[in-house]
Amino acid sequence: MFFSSPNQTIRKAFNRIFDTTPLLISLVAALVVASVLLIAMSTDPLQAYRSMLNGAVGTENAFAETLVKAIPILFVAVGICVAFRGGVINIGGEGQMIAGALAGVSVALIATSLPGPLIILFSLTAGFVAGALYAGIAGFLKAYFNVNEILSTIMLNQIAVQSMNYLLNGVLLDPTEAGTNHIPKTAKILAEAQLPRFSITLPDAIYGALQGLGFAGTPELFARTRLHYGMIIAILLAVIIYMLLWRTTIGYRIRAVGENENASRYAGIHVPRQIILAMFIAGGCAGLAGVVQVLGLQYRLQTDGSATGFTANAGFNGIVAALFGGLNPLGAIPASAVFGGLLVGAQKMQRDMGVPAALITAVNGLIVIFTVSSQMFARRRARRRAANEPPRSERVLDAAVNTPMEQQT
Amino acid sequence: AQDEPFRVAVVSPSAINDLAFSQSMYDALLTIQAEMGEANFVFDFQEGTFVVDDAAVALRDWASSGNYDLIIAHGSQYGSVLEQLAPEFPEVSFAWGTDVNTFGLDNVFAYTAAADQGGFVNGALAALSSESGIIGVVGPVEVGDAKAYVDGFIAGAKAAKPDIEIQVNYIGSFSDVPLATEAANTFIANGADVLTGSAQMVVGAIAVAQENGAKWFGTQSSQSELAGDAGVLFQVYHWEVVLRDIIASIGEGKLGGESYILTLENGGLVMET
Amino acid sequence: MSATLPTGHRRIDQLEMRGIVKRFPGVLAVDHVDFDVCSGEIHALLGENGAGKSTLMKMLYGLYQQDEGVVRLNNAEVRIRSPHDAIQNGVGMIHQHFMLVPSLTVAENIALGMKSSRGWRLDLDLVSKRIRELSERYNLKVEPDIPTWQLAVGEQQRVEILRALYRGAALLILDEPTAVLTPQEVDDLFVILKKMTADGHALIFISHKLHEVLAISQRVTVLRDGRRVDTIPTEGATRLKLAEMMVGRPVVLEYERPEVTVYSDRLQVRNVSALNDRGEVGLRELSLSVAGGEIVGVAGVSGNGQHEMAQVIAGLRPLTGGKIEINGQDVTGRSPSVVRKMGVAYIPEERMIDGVVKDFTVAENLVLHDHGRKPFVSQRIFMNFKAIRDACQEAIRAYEIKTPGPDVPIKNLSGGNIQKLVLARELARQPQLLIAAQPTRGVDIGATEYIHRQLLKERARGTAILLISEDLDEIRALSDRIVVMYEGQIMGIVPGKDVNIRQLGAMMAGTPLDKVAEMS
Amino acid sequence: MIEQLLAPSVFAAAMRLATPYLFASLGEMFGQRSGVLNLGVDGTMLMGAFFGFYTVMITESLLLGVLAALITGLIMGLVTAFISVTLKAEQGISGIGIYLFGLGMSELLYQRLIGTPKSVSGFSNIYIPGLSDIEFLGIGEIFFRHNLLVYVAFALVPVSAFILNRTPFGLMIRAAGQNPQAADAMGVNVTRVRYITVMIGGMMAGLAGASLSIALLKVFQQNLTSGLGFIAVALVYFGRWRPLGILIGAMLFSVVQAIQLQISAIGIDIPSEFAVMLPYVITIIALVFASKRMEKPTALTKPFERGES
Ligand SMILES: Nc1ncnc2c1ncn2[C@@H]1O[C@H](COP(=O)(O)OP(=O)(O)OP(=O)(O)O)[C@@H](O)[C@H]1O
Ligand SMILES: Nc1ncnc2c1ncn2[C@@H]1O[C@H](COP(=O)(O)OP(=O)(O)OP(=O)(O)O)[C@@H](O)[C@H]1O
Ligand SMILES: [Mg+2]
Ligand SMILES: [Mg+2]
Repeated sequence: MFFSSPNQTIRKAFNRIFDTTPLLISLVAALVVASVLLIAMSTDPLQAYRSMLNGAVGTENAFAETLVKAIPILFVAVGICVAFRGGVINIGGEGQMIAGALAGVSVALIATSLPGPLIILFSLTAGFVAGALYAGIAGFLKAYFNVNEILSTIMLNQIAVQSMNYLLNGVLLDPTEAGTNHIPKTAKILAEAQLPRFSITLPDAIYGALQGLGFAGTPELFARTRLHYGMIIAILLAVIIYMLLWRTTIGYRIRAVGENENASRYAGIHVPRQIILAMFIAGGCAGLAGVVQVLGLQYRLQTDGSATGFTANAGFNGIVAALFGGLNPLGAIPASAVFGGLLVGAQKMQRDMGVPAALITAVNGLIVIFTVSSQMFARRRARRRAANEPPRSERVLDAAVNTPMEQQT
Repeated sequence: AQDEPFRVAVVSPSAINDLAFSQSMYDALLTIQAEMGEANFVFDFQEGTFVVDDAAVALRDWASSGNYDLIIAHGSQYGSVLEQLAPEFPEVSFAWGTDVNTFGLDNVFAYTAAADQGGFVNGALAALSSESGIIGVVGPVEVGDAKAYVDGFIAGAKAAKPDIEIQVNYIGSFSDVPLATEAANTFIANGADVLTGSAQMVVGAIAVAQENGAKWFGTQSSQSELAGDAGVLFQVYHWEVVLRDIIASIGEGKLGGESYILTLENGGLVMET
Repeated sequence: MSATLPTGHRRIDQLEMRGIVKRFPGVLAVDHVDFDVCSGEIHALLGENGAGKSTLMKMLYGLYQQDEGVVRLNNAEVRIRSPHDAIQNGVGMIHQHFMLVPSLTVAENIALGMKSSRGWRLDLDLVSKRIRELSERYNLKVEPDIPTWQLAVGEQQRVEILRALYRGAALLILDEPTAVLTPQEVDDLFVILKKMTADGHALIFISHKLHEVLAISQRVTVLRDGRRVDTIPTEGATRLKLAEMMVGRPVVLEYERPEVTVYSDRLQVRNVSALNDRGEVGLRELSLSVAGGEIVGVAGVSGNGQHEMAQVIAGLRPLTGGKIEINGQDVTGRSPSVVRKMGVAYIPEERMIDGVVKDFTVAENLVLHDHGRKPFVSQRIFMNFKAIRDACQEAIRAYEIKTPGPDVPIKNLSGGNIQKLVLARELARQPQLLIAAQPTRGVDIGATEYIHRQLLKERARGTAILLISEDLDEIRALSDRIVVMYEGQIMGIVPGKDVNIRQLGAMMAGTPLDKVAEMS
Repeated sequence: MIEQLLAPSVFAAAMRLATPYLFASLGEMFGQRSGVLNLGVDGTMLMGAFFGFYTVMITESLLLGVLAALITGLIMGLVTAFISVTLKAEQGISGIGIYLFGLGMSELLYQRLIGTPKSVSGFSNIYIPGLSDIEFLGIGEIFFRHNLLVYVAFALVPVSAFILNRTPFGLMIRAAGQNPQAADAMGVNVTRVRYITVMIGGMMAGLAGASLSIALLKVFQQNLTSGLGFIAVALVYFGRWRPLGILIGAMLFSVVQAIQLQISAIGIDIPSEFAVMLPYVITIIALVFASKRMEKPTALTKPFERGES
C-alpha cells in the first residue's frame, strides 16, 4: 500500500471500486427484497424509493439530516475499523456511546465556569475516555480471561442502559425536574458548551449553478439546518485513525495482532495490550459518538429507559458502515453518509407512504445480511486477483532466477 | 367553514395499536375526524419513533413543509427537540405532551393527563374489591405518566383501605413483556387478587390476571377486550378534549402558549369498564 | 472378479491414474501425471516440497477434483467426488497432518461417519471389539476408550491405520507417515506395512527419507514441479540417484563443518519445568547449556517437550520451576520482548502460524519485532517506510529471497522463501543465541542447503545455536552436540561426531543414555 | 424475608423463566458444537412466537401453533445456515442482521395480521397427578404444576445430551465443530451436518418463541422476547456447550431474575435499575469463570473449506 508506483496506485484504485461493487449490489438486493414487502403491503415501491431518495438528499435540509444521522455512525464505524483490524468483534457500541455521553454531559454540566471551547474539549475528552474504559472492560476480559467479547459487550450494553437510567433519575437529574414525573433528563448544557452549527458559504459560481438546477436555499449552505461541527470532528477522527492504523507503530501492532496473534506474540508484541488497546480506541470513538450527540444535537441527555432512544442504533449501524467502508476509516466516511441517507430516507418514506417503522427495521436487517454475505465475493475476487498478480508463483520466479539444469534421467 | 382541511401531523414512540399511550392519541384523532368530517380534518401519524432524533427529523420535515396547521410531538421525550425547533418556525403551531411546559414559547401547546386522578379511583376501587388484601402493580420505568398513575393508585388504595398491602414492581422497561408477565405471576403467587399496571408491556400481565381469576385495572386506553372478565375499570385518556381546544385556538390565530391537563372533571379522563 | 482381503473387504488388484492435471490459481500443481499401484505392492512417491505429491493423492481420496485425467480401479473408471466416495471404493488415506478429532476417543474417532449397527444409537462397544480384533491381527496396539489427544504421535498413527483398515481400505495412501516417528517406530511401522501387503493390500508411500523408500518400496515414482520425472523399480536405485531425480541437478548430502572458536556458555537452562498446552507437565527439571560458536541439536519425536523448551527460553511460556540465564543474566519469567532484547532470535517451527503475518507485505513482515526501532521509526511512533523498504530490498538481495518485491503480501511467496525471510529477520539482529526450530521443514533441497550454510556461518560468527529438528540427518550434519528429549526430559547428550543412529533411536524412544550404553 | 425470597413460588417462576432459554440455548448449542455461531436466535424466536401465536389465534389448535413455530424456525434456520455455512459470512455480524430482520418482520406481520394485542387460550398448566401434591420443600409447586412446554423444555436436556453423546449423528456434530477437516476426511458431510444443526437450532428457537407467545404469556407484541435470545447465546458459552451446563446456567439466571422480581414485589428498597442489571452482571462474572476452562468447539465461527488445514 505504501510502496506503490503510480501505475499500481491506479490499479489499486480500480480494484477498490470493484471491491465495493458487491457491497453496492448487496444494498440494491436488500432494497429489491424490501420492494417485495412493499408490494405485499400495496405500496408502490418506485414511489416509495423516490420518496426515500427525496428524504435523503432531496432538499438542503434532507441532506443535512442525512449528514447529521451519519455523524454518530461514522464515529462508531471508525472505532470498529480499529477493533476489527485488531481481531476484536465489538458489538458494544451502544453501551460505549452511553458511557461517553454520560461522562461528557457530566463534565459539560460541572465545568461551567470554564470558557466554552475548553468545556467542549474536556467534555469530548471525558466522552472518549469513558467509552474507552467501558470497552476496555470487554477488552481486558478477552485478553486475560478469554471471555468472548461478542457476549460481554452485549451484556455491557444492557448494563450501560440501566446505569444511564439510574444516573439520570438520580445525581444527573435536571434539578428543576426533581420531584416531578417528567422523563429523566439532565439539565441543558450551556450555550457556549454546545458544538456550533456548521454551514458553508457557497461561491457565487456554484450557487448560481445550483440555482439553475432548482436549488431553493440561500448561499449559506446548511445555515438553517441541524448540521453541526461534530461532522468535522468525525472526519478528522477518521483521518487520524487512518494514520494511526497504517502509519504508526501502534496501528501496525494492532493490525499484526489482528491478523496473526501467534506471530505477533513470537515477535515480542504484547498481545493482551494490543487487544485492550484496540478495544479501547474503538470504545473511545463510540464514546465520542455519544458525547457529540449531546453537545451537537440534543444539548442534554435523556432516557426513555432504552438504549435505542438515545443511540438510534448507531452502535450497530456503525458496524455495518465499517464493513461497507472495507474496514478502512476513510472508506467509512462515504459509507456512513450512504447509511445515514438510507435511514433518514426510510423515515421519509414512512411518513409519505405510511409504511410501518417495523419494515425499516427489517430492511435494515436485510442490508446487514446482504453486506456480510457479499464479503465472500469480495474475498474471492481478492484471491483471484492475488493469483493473477504477476509474477507470483515460485515456479515463474525460479525460471527467472536460476535456470535449473536439464533433467538427467 | 374552511375550504382547506385542518392538517395535523403526529409523531409518537410506540405503535398506534398499543392499547396504551399511542393508541389513546390515535383514537382521539379518529374521534375528531369523525366529528369534523374527513373532508375537513386530515392527519399524518408517524408511529414507532422511539428514537428521539428520528422524531426530530420528522418534526423538522413537517414544520419546514408549511403544510400543517398543527404538529404534535406525542411523547415527553420529545420535549427538548421541540424546545429547539419551535423558535425556528414561529409561524407553525406545535403541541406536545405529556407535560405542562410550553418553554415560554407562544407557538407551543403542552398537554398532560392527571393520571394520578384515575389512578386514585382505580386504587380505591381495587382496594375495596380485593379479598386477599394484596394488590400487585406492574410499572415500566419509574417516571412520567406511569409513575403518576402508580402514585395515585397507591394513594387511592391506602385511602380506601389503610391496611392494604401493595406490591409494586417497576421492571425497568417499556417493552419487556416476559418480565412484566412474570412480575404479575409473582404477585399472584404472593397472594394478590387484584392487579394493575401501566404502559404497553402489561399485555401479558393482563392475561395472567385473566387466567388466575384476578381483577385487572388499567390505564391510558381501554383494555377491556383483552382483559375480558378480569377487566374491572380503565382510566381512558380522551385527548380529543384537549385537541378541540387547541384547534379552536389555532382558528383564532393563537398558535400556542397554553397548557392543558386531562382530568376527570373536564372529561378528558374517563373511567370505563 | 477380485478377491477379498482378510478384513473381509474387496481387494484392489490394480489402481491406475492417467493424465491427471490439477491447477490452482497461479500454480499447475499436477501436470499430466500417470501413476499406478497393484495389490501386494508398495509404490513410493518422491519429490521435493510442493512437487505435487499430496495434491495427487488428495485427488485419489476425493479431497480435490482433478481438472483432467481418469482414475481406473480394477480396470473400471471411477469418479471420486468426496472422501466418502473414496472410502466406498476401498481407498484409505493417512494424512500428512493427522486427521483425528482430539476430544473424541479412539473408538469414537473410528466410528465417526460410519453407520451404526444399532441404527440411531452408537455401538461403541461393538466398535471397540472389532478394533481389538483388528489390532490383534496387525499388531497395532491401541486402547479404544482413550481420548486421542492423550495419545503419543506413534499411537495416533496406529489409530489412523486401524481406522483405514476398519473401513475396508484395500488401498492405503500414507502421506509422510514416518516424519514424526522414532527409528524404532519406523521399523515397527514397516513390519505392519509388509504384513498388509502380504495380505493383498496396495500401498502408496510418500516420504522424503530416501533410505526409507529404498528399504520398503518395490517401485518409486519421482515428481518434480507437478510432472512425473520417471517411475523406476527400487532395486538398483541409490540415494544419490533418487535425490538427483528429485532436484534435477547433483546435490550435496554432507556439509563441511569447520572447527570454530567456542566461547563461554551463552544459554544456561537449569532445572526448568513447565506445563504443556493441555496443562500437563511438559518439561521436567531440564538442564542444558549452549556456548557461543556451538550448535546444539535437539533430537526427539515431536511432542516430547522441544516446542515447550523453545518457548520457555523465548519467554513465550511460563515456567513452573527452574532458572534460565542468557549471557549470565537471569531472564526467568521475563517477557518475550525483554528476552529478544537480550539478543535471542527465534525461528519458530510453524512459520505460517507463528513466524509471519500472512496478509502483511514482505517488508512489513521483515520488521515484525524491530518495527519500533531506529531506523524503522521516526518521531517515536510513525513508521519510516522508506527505511523499511530499503532494509527489505537489502534482505531480499542478501538472502536470495524470490519475490516480486517488498510490497507483496508474504503469503504469495513459497514456503522456502518465507523461511528465508524469517531467517533474514532473525539474523539481522546479530543474535547472541539463535533458537532454530525445524528451520528446513517444508523447504526444498536448494533452500535447505542455503539455510544450513547460513546456520554454519552464524556458528562461525560465535552465535550460540539451539537447533531443534525431527530430521536426524539435519541434526547429525550440523550439531556439535546432540541432546535427545523424551517426555520433557533429556535422555542424554552425545557429541555430534560419529553418533550412533541406533543409540539415538533408543534415546528418542525413552531409554536414557546410560541404559543404552549398558545394552550395547 | 429470606423465607419469602426463597419461597417455592419463586423457584416455580424460575422454572417458567428458564423454559424459553432452555429451548433456545439447547438448540443454539447444536449449532455451536458443529462450529456455527448463530447470534440471530432472538429474531428467530420472534418469528416463531408470531407464527405460533397467529396460528393458534386462527385455528385454535395448539398443535398447529407449535407446528407453525417449528416450521418458521426451520426456515429461519435454513436461511441462517445458507448465510453462515454456504456464503461463509462473518457469523457475529450476520446474526445481528437476522435478529433485526426477525424483529422488524414479526412486528410488521403483527401489525398487518393482528393489529391490536389479543390473547389466546394457549397451553394451560398440567398438574402431574400425585407429584404435584408433594408438599415437602414445595416440590409439587416448583416442579409439577406447569404447562406442557415447560416439561418439554426440561425433558430436552437429557434428550440433547443423548443425541450429542450417544448417537452417530452427535459424533458427527462434535467432530465437525472440533476438527472439520478430519470429519470431512472420514466421509462426514460437514456442510450437511452444520445445516442440520443450525436448522435444529432454528426450530428450537421457534419453539422458544412459541413457549412465550402461546404458553407462558399467551399474547404477542412487537419485540416480545426483548433480547432474551442473546442471553440464550451467552448461556451456551456459560454452560460450556453441554446440556447440563446450559440447564445450570439457565436456572441460575432465572432464579436470580425470579428473586429480583420478588425483591421488588415485597418492597425491599434497592434501585430497580440495579435489580434489572443484576442478571447481566452475573452473566459476565460467570463468563469469566466459565471461560477459564474453555472447551469451546475449536472450529466455532470458522467456515469450512475442504482441503484447507
Ligand atoms: N489448496 C491449494 N491452493 C492453492 N495451491 C495449492 C493448494 N494445495 C497445494 N497447492 C500448491 O500445489 C503445489 C503442490 O503441493 P503439494 O502439497 O501437493 O506438494 P507436496 O509434494 O505434497 O509437498 P510436501 O512435500 O510439502 O508435502 C504447491 O505449489 C502448492 O503450493
Ligand atoms: N492455500 C493456498 N492458496 C493460494 N496459494 C497457495 C496456497 N498454498 C500455496 N500457495 C501458493 O503456491 C505457491 C507454492 O507454495 P508452496 O509453499 O507449496 O511452495 P513450495 O513448492 O513448497 O516451495 P518451497 O520449496 O520454497 O517450500 C506459492 O506461490 C504460494 O503462494
Ligand atoms: Mg511446500
Ligand atoms: Mg505433501
